[in-house]
Amino acid sequence: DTSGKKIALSNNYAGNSWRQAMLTSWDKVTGEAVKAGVVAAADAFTTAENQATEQAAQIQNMILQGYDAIVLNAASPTALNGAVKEACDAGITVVSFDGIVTEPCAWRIAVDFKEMGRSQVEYLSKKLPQGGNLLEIRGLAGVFVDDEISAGIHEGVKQFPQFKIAGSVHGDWAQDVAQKAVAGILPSLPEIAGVVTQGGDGYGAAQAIAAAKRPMPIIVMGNREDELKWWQQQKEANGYETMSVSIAPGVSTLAFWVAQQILDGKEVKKDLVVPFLRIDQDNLEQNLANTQAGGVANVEYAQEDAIKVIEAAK
Amino acid sequence: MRLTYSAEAVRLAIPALSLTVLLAAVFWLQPRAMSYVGLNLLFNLAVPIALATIAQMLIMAVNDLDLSMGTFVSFVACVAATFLRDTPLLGTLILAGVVGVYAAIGIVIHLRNLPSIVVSLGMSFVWAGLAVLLLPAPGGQPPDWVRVLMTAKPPFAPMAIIASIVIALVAHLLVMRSSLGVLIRGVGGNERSVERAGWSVLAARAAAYGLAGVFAVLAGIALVGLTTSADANIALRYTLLSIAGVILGGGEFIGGRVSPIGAVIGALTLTLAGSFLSFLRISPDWQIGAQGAILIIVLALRLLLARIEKREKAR
Amino acid sequence: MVRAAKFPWSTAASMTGDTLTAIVEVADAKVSFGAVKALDGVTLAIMPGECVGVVGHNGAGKSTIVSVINGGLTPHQGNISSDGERLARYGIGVARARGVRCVFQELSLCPNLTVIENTRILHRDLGGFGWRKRARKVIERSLDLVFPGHGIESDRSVGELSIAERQMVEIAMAFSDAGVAPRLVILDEPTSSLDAGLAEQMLGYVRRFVDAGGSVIFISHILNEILTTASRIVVMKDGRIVADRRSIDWTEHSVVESMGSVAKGEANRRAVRDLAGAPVVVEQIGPGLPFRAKRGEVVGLAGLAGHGQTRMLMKLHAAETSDWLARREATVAFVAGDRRLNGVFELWSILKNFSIGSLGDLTNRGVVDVAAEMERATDWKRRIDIRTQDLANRILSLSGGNQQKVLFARALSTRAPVVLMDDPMRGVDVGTKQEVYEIIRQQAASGRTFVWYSTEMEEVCLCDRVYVFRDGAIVAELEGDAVTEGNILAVSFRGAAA
Amino acid sequence: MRMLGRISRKPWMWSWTAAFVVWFATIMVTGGASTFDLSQAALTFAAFSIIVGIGQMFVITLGPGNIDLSVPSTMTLAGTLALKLMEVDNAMIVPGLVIAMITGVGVGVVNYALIKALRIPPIIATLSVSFIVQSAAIWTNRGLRIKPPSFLADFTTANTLGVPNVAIIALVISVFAWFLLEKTIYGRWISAVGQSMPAAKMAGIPVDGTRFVTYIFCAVLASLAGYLLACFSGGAALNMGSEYLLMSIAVVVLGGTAVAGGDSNVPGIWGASLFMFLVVSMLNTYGLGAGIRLIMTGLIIISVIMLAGGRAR
Ligand SMILES: Nc1ncnc2c1ncn2[C@@H]1O[C@H](COP(=O)(O)OP(=O)(O)OP(=O)(O)O)[C@@H](O)[C@H]1O
Ligand SMILES: Nc1ncnc2c1ncn2[C@@H]1O[C@H](COP(=O)(O)OP(=O)(O)OP(=O)(O)O)[C@@H](O)[C@H]1O
Ligand SMILES: [Mg+2]
Ligand SMILES: [Mg+2]
Repeated sequence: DTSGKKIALSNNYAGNSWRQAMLTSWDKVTGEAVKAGVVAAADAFTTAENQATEQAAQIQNMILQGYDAIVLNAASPTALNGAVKEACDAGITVVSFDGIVTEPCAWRIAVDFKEMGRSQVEYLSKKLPQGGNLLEIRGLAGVFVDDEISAGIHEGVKQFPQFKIAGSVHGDWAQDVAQKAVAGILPSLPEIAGVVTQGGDGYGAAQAIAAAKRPMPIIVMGNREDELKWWQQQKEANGYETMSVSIAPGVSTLAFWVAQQILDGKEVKKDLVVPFLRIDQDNLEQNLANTQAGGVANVEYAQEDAIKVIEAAK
Repeated sequence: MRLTYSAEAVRLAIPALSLTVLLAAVFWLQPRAMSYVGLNLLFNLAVPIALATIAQMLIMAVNDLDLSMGTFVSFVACVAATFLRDTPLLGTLILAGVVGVYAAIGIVIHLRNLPSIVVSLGMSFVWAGLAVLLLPAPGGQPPDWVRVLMTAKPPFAPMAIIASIVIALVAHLLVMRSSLGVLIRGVGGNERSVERAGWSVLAARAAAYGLAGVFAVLAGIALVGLTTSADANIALRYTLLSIAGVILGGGEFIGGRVSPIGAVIGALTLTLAGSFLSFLRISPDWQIGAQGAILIIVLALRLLLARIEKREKAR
Repeated sequence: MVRAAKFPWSTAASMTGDTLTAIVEVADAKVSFGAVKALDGVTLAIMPGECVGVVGHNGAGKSTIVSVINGGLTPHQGNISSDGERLARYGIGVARARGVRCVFQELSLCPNLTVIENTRILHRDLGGFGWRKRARKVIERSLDLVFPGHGIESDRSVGELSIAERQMVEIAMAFSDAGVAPRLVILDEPTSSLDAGLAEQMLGYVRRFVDAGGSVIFISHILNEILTTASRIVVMKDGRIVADRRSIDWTEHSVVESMGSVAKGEANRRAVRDLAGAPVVVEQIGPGLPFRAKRGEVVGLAGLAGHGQTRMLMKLHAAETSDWLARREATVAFVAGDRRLNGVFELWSILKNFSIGSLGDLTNRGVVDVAAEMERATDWKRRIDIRTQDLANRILSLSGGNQQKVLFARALSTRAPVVLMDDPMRGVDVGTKQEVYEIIRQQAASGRTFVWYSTEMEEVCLCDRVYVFRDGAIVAELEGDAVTEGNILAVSFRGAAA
Repeated sequence: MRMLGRISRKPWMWSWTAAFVVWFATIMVTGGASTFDLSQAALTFAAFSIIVGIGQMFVITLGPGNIDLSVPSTMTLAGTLALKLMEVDNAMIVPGLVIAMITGVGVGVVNYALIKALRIPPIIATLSVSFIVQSAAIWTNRGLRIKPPSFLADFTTANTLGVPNVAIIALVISVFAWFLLEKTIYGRWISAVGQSMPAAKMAGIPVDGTRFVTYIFCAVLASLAGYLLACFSGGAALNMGSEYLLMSIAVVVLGGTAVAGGDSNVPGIWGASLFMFLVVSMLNTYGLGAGIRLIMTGLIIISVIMLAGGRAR
């Protein structure tokens, strides 16, 4: 019975649509759970700036506030270990997701970011067996997810040597930054066959390429509504084909249920894996219909889903 | 130390008062904080901020401003989490070298009469670049002694409190009591008279920058000790935090009027303000805005208290 | 003997017997700042055991010679010797090592530091562990000696002290001994903020110090002090020494005479006009007598420099202008005396510096009419002879006097009915002065009011009415024929003489 | 020869020279084939920095210590509010623009109110305001990316005679700013205030009024840039302004405007904005990483300020 337990969400950033969707999902699912008396409270906290130090302070405050579990999307996989350890020592269950932490006492609901990068190249190798030049759009320099996805992409290129990365820019996971960076490098690039991305940057790349009046390469999308919509328009106009992959913001709700299950005394393995959410040519329309205008394609989880994931890991 | 009715004491009274009020509010909202563990949790992340604030204060003591503090502390954290652990000798050399760079920046600013804001803005890009080169992704580990030091559990008072007191005392001795400190503040107060007494203002400014470099290096090391790893963006907000900390602590942008004890109190106040806000449970939408509001409120309070003080004096 | 311990060099000085050599000797020193010749060939030797009084009009070069002796300023020509040896590289360090100390005219302490800390700054070799204790001893001993019963706590910061207390600390600091004993102490207007009792304490100490073989250079506008304290009096005028005699050979009258300006021609004297019926256009009530100026009147503000004249002008200005909205019709214009602080815009051309005051007239819906601007500037360039090839040149390319003319033109070219002038003729040459006087006379006749602070007696005597300032308040009002140099000096010095 | 010497003394020369060198180095990679595309891209993206930079320049001209850190959040809030109001409807373009402008005016008023009434240093006052404005942006639509009206989307991404429309807008604003600075009484006033506040006061200039209007002008330009950028990039994002914080300061400084105030420089902003875009393109083209890119940017800023801004004591 967890009806007396309090769970907190520690979030390090709220400045993009993915994070906002994540917070909205959390609100919706946990609100119902609290109303139903499953848990006593499920509060969300966001730091003002995207900084590990600020989040560490936030976690320390949560310890003081007496939460029983902390669900955590971390600014850094390692820089919060000190604070997480303190939480564990205080008897608090810590479940990290998306931005996971390496501290052994915490649970991790991980997405295989490396695989996310590699699979993009694999997909391209099927579409473009003869290979070609790739443009890589990276995220924010110095951040863990950026490094992981990029490493996966480079692994993929090694696996499919017919591809070559002709250029690489930092788009900071933002459409406008990506648009600017791509427009800057594009004039000096040879013909591009595919664009590998990290999410939140595909539409910007498409706009920059369209503005330069170049043939549209296969741009791997990142599940944002504007990206999917553009893809759908291109599909209707000229049969454009690509795929879209990202982590679903609703994974915060999975983390919530996992935390609840742990508090309930269930035995849960420390490392759980959630599949990333992939959209393909055939399920595009269906996903687009379920996605809020201006938002991100999403999946929210229920208690049974969490139990299933936990069972599967055993 | 005779603390008579002096400007210094009054200057300290205001920040100390706001810290006390805030602390009382936090204790009222969250009685659990009133304990050894609680105090440590509330304040341990204030330790590196306090060190960075002292560094910024040294620069402000000579009427300059350092916009590269945050990126520099991040860079030091990256060095501390890599070289200082793996090859302590090389790590120490690098850190000594960057302290030298800081002193050199002071010299260049003085000789060419450059605006410190722009030079340090440029340097912030340089430090950020070096940090990204060093640690393209978060990682590294602090040397064991740093970790041991930062997580020590001394009797009577938690480490965070003891460290803050030690920092305040050391900085006070250095800046307020030593000859060098007097010289540095003298440059801020009246550069001409220092020059007329036969001192080299250049050397004084270089010393201020060098010392600031030392404190910023300590801030980076302490930070890694708490977080257990580093990344290139880890301390970006320290730039503005440190400036706000100095101002909250009764320091001024020009005139060499600074207070190390006040600066440490200012750093603690800022840290506590964050906790206070999260205990208030503001809606997530407005959590960021509340930080701006609390900055404004505390600074407005400062103005109010200063006005009252002035009126008292005029009497 | 106590005395020998206090003034350790006194024995050494007497041992050398009659062959006394100058502690510092400046020979034929010339210093110029741009076009201003601050020192124009000054020779001055200071012997042990003498107090040299230096008097002269504002800007005569007194502070400049002090800077030369102090080592802070290297003369562009001339040489300096000390104790009989010629010093090629004379500087602050050398001067201090030889026991030269200085109390500067303007505050030269760090306001953010305590008295003890300021002592530390001044005495370079006071350092080492426990310096605070030593510095406290040094400054407190000196304060006790010079100003017995002073009541200044040496761990208060200087910024909190009153002006008089600061001045006391500066003086005590100069006489303090922390290793290198003071031999020559330069006092540049040290008593300007001290009351009579404190001033007498200081003068008494100076006499004792000199009696014991020390030397003092003493600059003051309060002649009484100079006459009773100095052993020799030097009068400076326009960068030269014009008289140098033992003080018993001087009287207050002869000093004033020798530093006074050239006797003015009667032509400069303006006809007495009857302004009794003219309306009052500005008014200010403060401590002392009330201030009033009538339409078409030229009101002079006189008295010694720094006794509140500038502050009064600022107040009059602030009352008539707004910080938020531009007035359609400006009611006052201002001519700055302190050009650097509140006069010139250094990055701008002469043209823009001139026109900023009257831009309201030169704009059409906010857009500056460049042709009209140029026309007016050219006109004024001719009228008061601004010496430049091109009005587009930077203002700083002009000599100080010409910069001042630009500021003058800025104010006179407006349509404001009242012009406030803060000693506006600094560095302006004689010919131009006459032209400006003529313009002022004409404009006053046509109804413009001038409030004119001047340190030059000649100018003050041109005014219809004069207010004399002392200690921030108006202490006397002179009108018509009563406006004479003698009367003004008498009122100005009255406080000190009493 | 004399002419050359005279030009080299113009403060904007440094940024233009730097921009040209970098442009040349980049097009050389493709042997000149990319000249047109690169120039067009540079003009497009520099346009946003120019608009924001001009506002920041006006504030910096007010003298030491004056700086507006609320620019990024103002951009975000203005873009968000405008797109939300327009709701992809072409008929609402003008009201959208008006709401963006009102946002700017509001932020400017609050900024100066804090600076003046509470005597908070501008750097801290505008930072505090930026937090509040950012919260307001989050609160209004929680980061949803609403598409711009189709006319605006097409207009901001299109070219006229090969020149990007946004660059034309930036040009118009630049000419207007240049006109304000060089030809009007207001321009004289801000320059005077920046050189010396006491002197400006004594010359009868309404100092507070001038500063107040300038802070508003800066915020309004930031709002306009936010409005355009949101339309150009297909929707307002919560983080869309963050890039422009350091950028707006850097282009002003590199452009030759005196940090000590009083001297502003519109052409320099163009050179510096083009340079800031091109240097990233060049380093990307040469395959250099983020680290090197940052270091080079920093070193270039310091070199330019040493060459152009320093004066020996
Ligand atoms: N560094 C400087 N560069 C140029 N001019 C200066 C400088 N310092 C002072 N001046 C000018 O010198 C004059 C001030 O000299 P000083 O301080 O001796 O005043 P003064 O002649 O004694 O006048 P007052 O009667 O106000 O005391 C002013 O006109 C000032 O503008
Ligand atoms: N740094 C400077 N730059 C330019 N001019 C200067 C500077 N210092 C002094 N002057 C000028 O040199 C002249 C001599 O100034 P000085 O300060 O020696 O006068 P003074 O005799 O001390 O006057 P006062 O009685 O007002 O103190 C003045 O005309 C002054 O304006
Ligand atoms: Mg003077
Ligand atoms: Mg003088």
